[in-house]
Amino acid sequence: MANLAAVVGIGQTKYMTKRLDVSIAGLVREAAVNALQDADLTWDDIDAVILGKAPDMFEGVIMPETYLTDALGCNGKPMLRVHTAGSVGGSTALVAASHVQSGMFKRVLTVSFEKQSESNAMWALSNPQPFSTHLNAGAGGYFAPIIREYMRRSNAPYDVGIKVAVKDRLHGARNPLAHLQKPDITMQEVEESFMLWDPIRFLEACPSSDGACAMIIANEELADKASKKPAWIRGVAMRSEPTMYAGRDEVNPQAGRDCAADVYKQAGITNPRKDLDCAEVYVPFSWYEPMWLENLGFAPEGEGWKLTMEGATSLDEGGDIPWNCSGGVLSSNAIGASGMIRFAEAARQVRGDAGDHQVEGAKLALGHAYGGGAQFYAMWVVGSEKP
Amino acid sequence: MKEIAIVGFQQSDSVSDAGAVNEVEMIMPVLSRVFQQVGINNAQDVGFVCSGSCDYLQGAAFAFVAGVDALGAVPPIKESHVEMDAAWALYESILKIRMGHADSALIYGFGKSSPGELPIVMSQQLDPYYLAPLWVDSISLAALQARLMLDQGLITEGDMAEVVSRSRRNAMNNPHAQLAGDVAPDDVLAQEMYLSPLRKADICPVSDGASAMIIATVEKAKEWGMPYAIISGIDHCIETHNLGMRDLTDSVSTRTAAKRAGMDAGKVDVAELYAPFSHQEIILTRALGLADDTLINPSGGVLAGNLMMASGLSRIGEVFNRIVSGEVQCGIAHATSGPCLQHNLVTVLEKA
Amino acid sequence: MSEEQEVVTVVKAPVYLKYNFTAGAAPARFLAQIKKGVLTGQRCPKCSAVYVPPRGSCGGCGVATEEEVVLSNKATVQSFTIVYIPIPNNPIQPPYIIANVVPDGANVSFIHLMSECVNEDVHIGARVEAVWKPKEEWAFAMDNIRYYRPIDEPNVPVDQIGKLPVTGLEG
Amino acid sequence: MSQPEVLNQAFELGYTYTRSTGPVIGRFLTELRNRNIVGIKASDGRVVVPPMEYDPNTAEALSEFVEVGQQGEIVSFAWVKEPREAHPMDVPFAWAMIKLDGADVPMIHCVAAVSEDAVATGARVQAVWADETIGYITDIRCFELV
Repeated sequence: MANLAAVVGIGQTKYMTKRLDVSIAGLVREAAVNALQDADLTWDDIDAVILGKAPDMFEGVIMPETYLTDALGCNGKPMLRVHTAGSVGGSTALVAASHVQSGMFKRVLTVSFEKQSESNAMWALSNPQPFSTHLNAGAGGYFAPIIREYMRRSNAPYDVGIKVAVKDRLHGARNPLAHLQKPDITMQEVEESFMLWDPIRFLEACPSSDGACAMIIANEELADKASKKPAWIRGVAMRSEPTMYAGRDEVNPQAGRDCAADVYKQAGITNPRKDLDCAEVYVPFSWYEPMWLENLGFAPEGEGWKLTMEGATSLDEGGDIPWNCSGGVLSSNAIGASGMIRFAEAARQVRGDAGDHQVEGAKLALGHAYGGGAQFYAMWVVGSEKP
Repeated sequence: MKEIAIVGFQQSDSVSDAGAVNEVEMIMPVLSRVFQQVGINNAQDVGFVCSGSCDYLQGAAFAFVAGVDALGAVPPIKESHVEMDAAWALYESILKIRMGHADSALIYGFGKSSPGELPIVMSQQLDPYYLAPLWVDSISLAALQARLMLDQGLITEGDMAEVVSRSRRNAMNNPHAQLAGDVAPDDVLAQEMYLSPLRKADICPVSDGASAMIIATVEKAKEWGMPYAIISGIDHCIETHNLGMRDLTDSVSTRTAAKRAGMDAGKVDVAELYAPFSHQEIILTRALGLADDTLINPSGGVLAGNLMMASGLSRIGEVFNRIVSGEVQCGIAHATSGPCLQHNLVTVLEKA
Repeated sequence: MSEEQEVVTVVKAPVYLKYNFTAGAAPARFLAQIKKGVLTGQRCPKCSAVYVPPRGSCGGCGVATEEEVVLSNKATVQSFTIVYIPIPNNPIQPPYIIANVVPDGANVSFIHLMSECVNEDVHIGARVEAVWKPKEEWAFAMDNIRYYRPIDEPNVPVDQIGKLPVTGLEG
Repeated sequence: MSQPEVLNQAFELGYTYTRSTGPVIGRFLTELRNRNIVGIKASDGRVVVPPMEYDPNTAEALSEFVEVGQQGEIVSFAWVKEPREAHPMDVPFAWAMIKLDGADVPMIHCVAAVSEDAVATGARVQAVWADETIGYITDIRCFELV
């Protein structure tokens, strides 16, 4: 049985296209210091640091944990660097939690970051290795056909993605840290935005952001004494599957379904839509909301889009299960941090500390991240009460 | 806290150029041997999988993703990845077992360093404003460290040559070694300087290969019925990145990690130290306070072959092998990452 | 303010690393065949699935694929996208279609270009065939197949995509 | 089973990164462009060159700049008789840890010298500036023996 652990501090930077005023260390540091302040702690109170980032090539710094040691007050302490795919921020939060849940640490700091402006993240990786047997058409070139297959299967109307794009930007407008601030966005504006990879329009895709996110995770004894309300970790799960295998369901990947089932079981959730108060789910392309609604069991297969269209996932429409109240990845995408932001925003909700994007009385929230070819998953459920 | 048992370890040969093999082709043979050793089918039979690798070694982003193709990860598995070295993947796996979310784990590390110019590649792990733009390679940094020790009279070139000689001779009993032979210290000293004060022999070779380990709770190890060794302690520690602010002649973080791992210097039959340069073995031996009768790097250590991202895990595996063979009762293994031993991990192993 | 007095806030850091890349055994075998104008896959000894392009293992089973299988030039569209942005370093101009195609005889799809088609007519389940570059241009490269184009054959039912034998619809 | 050929090909993985410096590194590089060298005072009073943003021992942000000399003393060195293509010099040279006058912590840079014998621990060196300084660490082209 895992030891109890809780989030006792959260720090983020403002997300924006270019943070030209800080070094890489300065960016990471800012989130970490914000988390320490939030928890009313100092560097001496931290027993270990768990850093998440992937891949190194976005900043061109190999194993950046070695250079970031001093910015993170880690000299003389354990520093563990997590390097999974797009799910890295979520994986990192889970590894950080495991430091405490294993009983081996009392209180740890976890940080993840992205300084995409140092490179051009999408194309920094586009220089193909020789003898590459795959055409490189960017992330959208990979995901758009999968979205198209979802549309075929579900018979969803063409504007579901448009609706999500608007909804998440309206959420983002409530969150001062969100990169995109579009309080006046309309369905028409999204529909008329440039088509990138049909059916993905420009405004249905996430932006490129610089930013960092940090959390402090403590054991039960310290969390009980925390200066602010802790977010208790009620379940943690991760799953991976190969990029490609015969019969793989890319639209509704088994790894996502299994991961959700695992985390729900730990948290005592039998009906996620009813039992959870909100969710922060990794949705980099708008259509992934209905797809993940089904994958995560909020709706039966083929019907996720109905929740979206009914407004069930919208804070502004008073939906019963708001998704991505922070604005989600569609409003801020600091890639290496995006997963951790989901986890942290879920924790903010159950701490009652989410400002204008707070879901009234949220007691139980899901944080979700995925990566690679939708094959790596990390999830946690956090609650306002101890399990 | 749950006791952790190592039940299996396998490594590939260290080769200077693995040639036409990609990541998955490099990993699969080692995994299939470790599965066979423990008597299981694939990664489905363990509770967690964690690996260590570095994209920049072969120059491909997310190279580790291909590694999943070697696991048999259908149905999906619990899996994670680190850089540093797979020794830290072991650490992450132990956390997972101790929190009760797995009863066993597969850990593997792999590196194909031959395609690039490794010492130059590693220069890009340095401070990106002050050092990386100068392209200070990893061998040169180690040479600065060695000179500090020589100048301060902490070591002699003869001491360094002794380390190399012992490595080459020990490696003659290591079928996976890349460099082995009956080399006397004087033979080493007769070599010309390569990057003064280092000779080529003072520097570990560039190697391709992989290694893999399976760990479990003691209950699970007993269920499998395999001989096992106990990890009685494991800890790691990092130091400042500023080389000028560290005492490079010592390894404070290694000592800290060893202390926190519960190492008792008087009770170490064997020590496998991840020392990519001969003088670093001396630094580590002293930092750990190892006694004269401790057998140091009987495998030849990484001077005999350095599988970047797997060598740290392999050190632990080498000690495991000696414990389960009955050769020794207890030992320690050390892993490192970062320039001039910045980041160090110490594992204490005991006979079950 | 003169340039001299401005504070440095941004620097350019060139990080260029050279590698001598060696293809893996499975890709090398695949590329050697495609250089001869033959599209091949590799079969999993455990589950019999045929992978193209082969990467060295069956991801599902985690075992090496050894047996080489010659695949058909004909294939089925599993899904696709119409791309409106250029691919860096690629001469092809948008809009263009990239499709996930499954060659007859294989069980997984790969992404490739489609051409000689009306973009709006492309659909899931459509039958296509490989159009090869002239023989003298063949290299160790996937793009020896210049693109896929539609052929006049009945659609493949969705539940049959990825399951056709090398003989295609007739099989 | 067809025989795999060994397919080799050279390729370059590269990108010119745009690095924002933040105020501390920016100040140092600005001074370099003006052919000055500044360090920063650590919490224990030691002067660190190049200036670190954060103190390794207390983790505090550092901000007290100190101008240091352009001459200093070699604390350690390594003789590169076969420079690599990426190295800043294409003839044999030394990497050195150099404690500049007024600094307490050595920095790493390259030292031009005719031969290894000419270099020694304790030797005095002086910064040699690039013809054009742009606000980058390579504005110090190298150090040379005094």
